[in-house]
Amino acid sequence: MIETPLNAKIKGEDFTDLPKDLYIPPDALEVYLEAFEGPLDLLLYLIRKHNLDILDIPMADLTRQYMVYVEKMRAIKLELAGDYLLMSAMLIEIKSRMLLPKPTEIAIDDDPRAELVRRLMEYEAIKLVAQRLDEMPKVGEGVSVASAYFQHISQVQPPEVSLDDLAEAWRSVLKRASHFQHHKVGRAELSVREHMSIILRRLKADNLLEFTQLFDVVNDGIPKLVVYFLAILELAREGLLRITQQQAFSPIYIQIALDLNKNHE
Amino acid sequence: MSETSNIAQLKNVLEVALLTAQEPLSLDDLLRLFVERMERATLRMLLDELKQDWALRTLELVQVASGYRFQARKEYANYLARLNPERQAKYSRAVMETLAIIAYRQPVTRGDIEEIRGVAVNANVMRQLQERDWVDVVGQREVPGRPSLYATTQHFLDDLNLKSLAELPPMEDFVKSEIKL
Amino acid sequence: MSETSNIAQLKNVLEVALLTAQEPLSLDDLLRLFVERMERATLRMLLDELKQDWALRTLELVQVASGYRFQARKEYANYLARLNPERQAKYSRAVMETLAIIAYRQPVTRGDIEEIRGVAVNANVMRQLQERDWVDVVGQREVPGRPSLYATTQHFLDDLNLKSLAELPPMEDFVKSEIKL
Repeated sequence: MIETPLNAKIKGEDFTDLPKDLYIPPDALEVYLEAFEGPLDLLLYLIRKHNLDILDIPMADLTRQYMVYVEKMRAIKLELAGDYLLMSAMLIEIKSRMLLPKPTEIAIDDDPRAELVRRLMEYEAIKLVAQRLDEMPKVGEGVSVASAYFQHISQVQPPEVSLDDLAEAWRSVLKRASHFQHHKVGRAELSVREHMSIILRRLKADNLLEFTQLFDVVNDGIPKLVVYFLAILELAREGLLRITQQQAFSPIYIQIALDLNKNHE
Repeated sequence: MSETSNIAQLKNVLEVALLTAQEPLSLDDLLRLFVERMERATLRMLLDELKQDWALRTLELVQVASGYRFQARKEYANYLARLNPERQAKYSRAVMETLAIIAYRQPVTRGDIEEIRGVAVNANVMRQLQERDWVDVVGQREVPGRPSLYATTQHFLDDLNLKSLAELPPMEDFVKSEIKL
Repeated sequence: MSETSNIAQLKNVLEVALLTAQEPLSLDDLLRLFVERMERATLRMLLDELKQDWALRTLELVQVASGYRFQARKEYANYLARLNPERQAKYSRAVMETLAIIAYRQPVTRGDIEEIRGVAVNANVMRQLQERDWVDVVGQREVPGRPSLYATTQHFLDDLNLKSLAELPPMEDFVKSEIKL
């Protein structure tokens, strides 16, 4: 098939064997060509098959061999040949550029083959890792994951409520009851209300507390002490607790307001 | 010579197959695991032993219509349910407004809430808030009937990521912005 | 008082969750199993112990990209393969090379892939990879036409038993790997 012997140099040694494997029975050709993933794949095959040095590719030989394949492809599977034809053009261009007279010292970057070599090397590296990825055990193919059965009972999670939801609800309460326009709840009032609840909780536990016990003068700052005091006054005003003192300067006691019929101020 | 030389190893093969199978495995499925011929009686005996081996563990080997499978013991169902919780739909408007009133006006009685909302408070609404541990009773108002006084809990603050009620959005701004003068 | 009082019980809950989960469970997933707060360091320690407990057993506790899972030890792969004789069809070289380019060069456009492979990328190839949830679109390159940028997914790492892309087989140099001097 191929008249011209190879004239490739492998590590300085002449390589002149005729590549016997280039002959493919015509009926097998289609299958054979489909084994190549594209022109780069075919080039790599040729380079490997003939032990060419990828860093010093004999362009004339490689191009010639490549063209043999492409001609066969054209004969059988024209639509496959598009990418391959583009590569033929590139190979011929590189070959002709190498024939041009050049300065004695050529930088490696100026080698017309540099781009082709880079692409071949990159593609080969990808080919190798693709193979390794293919061979790795995968879930469903060599890796079996534990999947014992369990009775799924659904546990209903309570709804999420955000501050915005809450503010929105309060807003709609206010909106509906126009007479609540005077309810301007500010931060100060909220802390008073919070402390009203806190004091009621403590009185629920202790029943009777000395006035001073409610204040942690050492740890609470002035604002907090004031809030406690306001909370006590507000609770008294709403009739929720009773403040008693036996006589002047004796301890002041706070207790839950008792039944109205028994103790009335 | 034989691929699986002892009982422990045979049981291991059965165990790993049953632990990783997505569906129950029939006796025929399980026999396929072994190249060498195995009597069904032998297989049954091995499965019985495997079942015993797991008797005190987290899974149990059970037989269902289509074969054998490992399944989580019942006592773990509640834990496993937490992995894939189903979120309940949002709270009703009644629940949210009641919560807002308790948060902003606490301590309040049910009567206070009804007065503000203008409608009766459904017992179910209060129950939802108390079950969530967002609201509790902090005392009684000393009026006839001694109605309970409701307030929000520490847990409510935690869930809403608040240090104190003072961090609730103040409503002053709202009133100002709504009423155009 | 506490729901899960001792280490053995905590480990049992983790074990049963991991044995029944079909997908890897992250630390966050696992923390949801417990009502009471648990430090991540504690959880890691428990997982480590659990791994030790299973060290000589049929499954191993492994960590992959999206979390922890139990999987059959390698030596059982041959047995398990007999259970499902109809093996998944192998992917074509075009699919595997495209996957390799996306894995090692991500994020890449279809144009990048075509440039490296030297041939047009068949739409079917990309579809196969996306349907397997191994590859997805992570953005667009800001050039005319705004081509999609493809990357591998966490699921790809999980399926290949990897914690991160750094664990992919190293890409070898053409010259080094092939040419023996």
